[in-house]
Amino acid sequence: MSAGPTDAHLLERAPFLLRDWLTHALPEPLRWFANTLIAIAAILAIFGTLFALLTLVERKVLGRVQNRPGPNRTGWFGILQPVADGIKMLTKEDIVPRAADPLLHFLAPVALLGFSVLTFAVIPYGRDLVAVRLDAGVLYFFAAGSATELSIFMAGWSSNNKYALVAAMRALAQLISYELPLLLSAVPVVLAAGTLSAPDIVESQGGFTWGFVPHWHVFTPWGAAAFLVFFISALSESNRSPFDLPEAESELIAGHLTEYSGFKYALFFMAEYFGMCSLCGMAVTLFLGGWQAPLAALEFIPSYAWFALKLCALLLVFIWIRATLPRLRMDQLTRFAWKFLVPLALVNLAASAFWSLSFGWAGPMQALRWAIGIALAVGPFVLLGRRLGAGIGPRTYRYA
Amino acid sequence: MSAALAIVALATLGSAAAAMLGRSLLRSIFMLAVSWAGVAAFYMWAGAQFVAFAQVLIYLGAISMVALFAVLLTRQSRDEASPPPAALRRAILAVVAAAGVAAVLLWAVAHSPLAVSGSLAPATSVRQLGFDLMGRHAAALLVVGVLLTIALLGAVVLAADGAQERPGDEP
Amino acid sequence: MLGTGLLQGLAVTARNFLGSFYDRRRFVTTQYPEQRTALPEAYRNFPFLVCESADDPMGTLRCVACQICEKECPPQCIYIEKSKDKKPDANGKPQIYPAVFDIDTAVCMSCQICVEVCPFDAIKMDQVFELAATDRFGALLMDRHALAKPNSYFQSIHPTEAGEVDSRLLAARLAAEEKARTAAAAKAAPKPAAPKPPAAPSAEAPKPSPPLA
Amino acid sequence: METTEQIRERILASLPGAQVSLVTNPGLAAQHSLLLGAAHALQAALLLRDDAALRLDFCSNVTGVDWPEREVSEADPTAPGGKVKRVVPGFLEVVYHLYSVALGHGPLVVRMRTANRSDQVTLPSLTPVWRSCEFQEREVFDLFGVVFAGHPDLRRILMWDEFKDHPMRKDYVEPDDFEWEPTPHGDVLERARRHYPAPARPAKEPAP
Amino acid sequence: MNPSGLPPLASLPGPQIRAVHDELHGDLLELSMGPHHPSTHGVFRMVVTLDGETVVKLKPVFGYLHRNHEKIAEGASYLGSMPYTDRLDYLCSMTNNWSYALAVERLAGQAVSERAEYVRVILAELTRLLNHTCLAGFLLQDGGASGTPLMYAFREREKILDLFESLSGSRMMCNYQRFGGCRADPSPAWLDSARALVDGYGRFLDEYEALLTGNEILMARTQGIGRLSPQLAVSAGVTGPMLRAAGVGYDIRKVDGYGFYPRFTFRVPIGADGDTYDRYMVRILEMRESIGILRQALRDIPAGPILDPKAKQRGLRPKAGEVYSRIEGPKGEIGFFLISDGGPNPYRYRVRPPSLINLTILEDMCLGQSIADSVVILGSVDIVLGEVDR
Repeated sequence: MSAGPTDAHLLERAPFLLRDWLTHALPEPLRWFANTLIAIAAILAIFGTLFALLTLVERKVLGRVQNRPGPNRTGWFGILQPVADGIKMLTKEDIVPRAADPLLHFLAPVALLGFSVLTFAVIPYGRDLVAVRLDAGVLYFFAAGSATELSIFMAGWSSNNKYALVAAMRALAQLISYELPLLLSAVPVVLAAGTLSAPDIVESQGGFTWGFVPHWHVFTPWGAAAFLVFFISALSESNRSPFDLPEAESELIAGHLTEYSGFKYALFFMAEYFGMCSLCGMAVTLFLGGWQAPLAALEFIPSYAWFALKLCALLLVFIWIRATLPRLRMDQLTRFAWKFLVPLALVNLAASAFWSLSFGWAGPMQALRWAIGIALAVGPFVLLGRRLGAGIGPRTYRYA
Repeated sequence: MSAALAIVALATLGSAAAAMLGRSLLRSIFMLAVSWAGVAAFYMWAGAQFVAFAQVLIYLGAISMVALFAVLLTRQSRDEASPPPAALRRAILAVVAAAGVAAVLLWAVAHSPLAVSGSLAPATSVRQLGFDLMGRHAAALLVVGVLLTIALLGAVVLAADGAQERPGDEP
Repeated sequence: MLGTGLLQGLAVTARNFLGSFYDRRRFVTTQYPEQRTALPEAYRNFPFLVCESADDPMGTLRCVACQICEKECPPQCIYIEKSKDKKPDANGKPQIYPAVFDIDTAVCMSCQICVEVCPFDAIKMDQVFELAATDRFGALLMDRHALAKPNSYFQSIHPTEAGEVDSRLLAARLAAEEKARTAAAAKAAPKPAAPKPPAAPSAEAPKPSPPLA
Repeated sequence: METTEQIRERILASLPGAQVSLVTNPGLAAQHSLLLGAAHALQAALLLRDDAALRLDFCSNVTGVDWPEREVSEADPTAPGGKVKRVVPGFLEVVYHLYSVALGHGPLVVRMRTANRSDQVTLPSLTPVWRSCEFQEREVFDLFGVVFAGHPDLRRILMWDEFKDHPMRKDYVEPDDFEWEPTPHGDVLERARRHYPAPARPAKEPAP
Repeated sequence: MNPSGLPPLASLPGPQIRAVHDELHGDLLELSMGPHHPSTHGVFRMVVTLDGETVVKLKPVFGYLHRNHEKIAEGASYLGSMPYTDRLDYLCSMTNNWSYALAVERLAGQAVSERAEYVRVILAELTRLLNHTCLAGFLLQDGGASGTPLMYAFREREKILDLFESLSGSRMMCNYQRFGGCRADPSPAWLDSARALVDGYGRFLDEYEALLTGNEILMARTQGIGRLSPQLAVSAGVTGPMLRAAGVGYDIRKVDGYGFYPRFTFRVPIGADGDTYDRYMVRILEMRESIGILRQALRDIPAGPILDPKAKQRGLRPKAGEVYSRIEGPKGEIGFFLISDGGPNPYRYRVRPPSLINLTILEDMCLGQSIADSVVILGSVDIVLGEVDR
């Protein structure tokens, strides 16, 4: 745990001052231990409340989109709704089907939540504000993320229910086929930043050109394409709207969650929201410049506030997409991944390599560089899109 | 031998044993996954973070999935294949085979020149790892790449045969 | 290009989201217990028996227990027992009245057939829909005491329909009195010398509708 | 579309052996119908569908009707009272309403009658001719008991498979599975009194 | 053993996952979707045999909402059955009433006043708008959109139901048509609010289509799914938008020309492929035609009596005889076959249920598709269980 920026103004150093004030009385070895405990407690507290608020915000935004107010009976503007849901989940009887496999049935939510919480360790929330400064942070993030698939299958298989089984098979196929574009879209960022450590990636996105355009990766042609692929894959990894096939209500009732009730059901939802938050956090870190301020003049606002703002913006886009789009079918979903996202990510890798190699070009060559960059990013998108959408299209109708 | 290492070792060996002795095939796969996680913990303890994360990503993320698919699609999971009665002759043969394998392994470990130094392995940074891979071991990396591509193509061809058998999958 | 349709859809939902904060058309929820939507005048729920005056409902029931509504009611939820004796109705003519008049609101589907077929305008549709009852057995069977409501209440919930009914009843009563007077005059006419019967006090001024109950 | 008589001639012309008789409809709608004998019904139906002038390719409605035995008194001068009681045997009837989507005309009403209401209740199924009869004939079988020979999947469609009787028949007696009803009234009151001799409803009426 | 050779579902052992061995593809999974299933539009059950995700066999099971509506009608008087027709297709009570009133009028030879015919056309077209808007909402709900299109559809439906409530007294159980006309005369204020609604509906449809019609995911989920050939559609007695989506331009409003429809100019949209997307689009285009009809009808509705007072409602005893009359309901041809023996209640009362007959070819459309598609196909057939089970 770093000592924190010494030169920045008070707000920036606030978290570190708070931590030091708490642990200054402890002897040396215990202090390190206390610091990590505080970091863990802080992350769990913040993201726990964010989860609670997110369930409420999601239902309020969905409501507003559908011309209705959303929950507003509990507390002022429905603010106590998460508390009500929590109590309901706690008091509900936890039914385990007789023919279920009790050990796996119990372990599934625990493993899912465990691995999805692990991913919070490497995300840089602010300047020097990262729980564990790992050299291979991004790889650690994806490793922890990929272990959650096992637990979803555990849940589906152990409930011994037809719907759960079909959903578990779907979940496996979906998560594997979208993990590849997720990683492939992160590789260009590592190539551009030259490091796998998340804080260094964010630092490499500092600085501005012409005073107001920040050096975020999303403002480069390959960055925009990679961000799009990463965002779509993140939607699918966290089982969110167009890709929420495992718990497709219309076909499989609640998919692999069918046989869960009570607090285990709540744990699954907490794991899903944690997964969503961590993927959005990594998207912000890789592409939207982590805790970097968008304008030089706005640097007085503390860095962790910028990270929180961007995270909430991405989460709102997640909810916005859930409010609008219908669900893809299983084979369309996997074909979309293998025939659209993976080729796009691979070509984008080449585009990013070209962008890094052509760093030295100046003057008119700069315009050529941008032209080639954009062509390499948009070209495959249009071509693959046309091939993917070959069979479908608007139709004209005649009248009898 | 720190306490943490002992616990990790015990967990790895225990889950590996449970995997082998387990009655339900699927539960043994989950036990196998736990033992792979134990191996990853070893790498972490040894300081090789990159390899540990790669181990988790590849083994826990992908190989266990392949094993699950394999078991489910070949219907072994359905009828619990009850093991044949443990005849004495079969037990002796098993012990002999196990002893032989153990002996060979122990010999190899004993004779390999391990510079067992007190300190941890030098913490190689990922950047250093990248230079080595692309520099000295570039050839090995290319060979492994080609090998994997061929394996992937083989898998696609095998899967493609399957598609013909059930036409009409393409909408 | 792939994705333009999705963006169009997202634009529509965004417009609805923002619209819901200022545009009345895009925020249509009325918070039921606190705010209530105005019920249209033609709204109908369970029937009720019309009685002339509020202070003596059982005495001034319009219903004459002709049991037409009991026969015509599709789910057969009305149960009438005629009274043995008679009592004078609004026009003074002695009429039978219903000793027992039960409507089982658990069975009634408020289809308003009974109102249509009633020749005496004795049963009309109410507008009360908050009828939840704790007692599952007796509370849903409404007897005539629970059903009887004054004509003024009928005018308050169905003004136009009540207006037509009252004018029709008034015309009928005037015609009846006219006929009664001519019959009385005819009976009196053969005795020319009989003193002209005191001018019928103009049919004791059409029954003033009782003050609003 | 030609009148029903012309269609009858057309059927008899190409199917000499078929019994096709005209059933007049006394109602104002004057939709007269053809009564087909069970023997040649299938061929007649195929003819109606494939004939160039008719092309009745759309069987809109299949209805079952139950005609139980009834006494008809007819004027019979020879009998003493001038009236004689004659018992008309009961039968089950299936009515098909046929339309033509190709030529846009219809309806032609076709009827088939079973021999009696007890054992000979078999009629040829017209599902091979018009696919729309599949579910409707299953419903007639379920509610009336007409067995359709040649139907691909003749099972009960609305009632559960173990149900024995046919509810739409005129002589169907409802099972007396009387459940306690909180507020019995009318004929339900009588059934309530049969099951619960005590007064079904607490006397709520105050003495008038 | 049911005819398909597989052991009947009930006899299979215990609640374990029943992998029914079949020589064709190895493990088949027999799944019972319904009667309590979120996307079967009511108590409708499909016994689906799955090979992985694709449907191998699909047997619909009905009867969960069967209350023998026709036996009740034989016991009740002609007027007494009118409120029960609301409960047939409880989304479109006005068209059910009209079809029944038309049948009894033809049976009893009862003339209908001109103003009543216009009001009936207006109410029928409003019901068509309401039903097709809800259909698009339910179809997207089955396709996975989390309720947004359905809520927009219900927002518009509420406006139409308010019109019905201020006219007939009840939103869904209108019981409004009588033999020879309608029960209550629409006031000028009511007609003005109807005109306002019809004018606003075009804008709502544009916004609704912007959200749905161009949506690539919806197109991918519905184009080429559940294809229905014109010959099979006609032979299976499919009627309504499903038949027109299959490419057969058969609309009873044009063919029979009942109820002053010949006076209005409107077109009948036809689909080309007969798949789920065509069924969705034909209904959207039909709504636009209905708006045209409504504008013409509301513009030149004549004054005059809504119901001639001499028409007998209560003690109606039509002469002995039978009649089959039909109208173009939103779900298809809804017809009534009445046999009268001169008595106060009908001797035989038969409803032609378009939902049940449109389900005849559900299995043909779903074979070979995935289970997610069979849900979307069922949604596009547009069934209401009150009418299917009667």
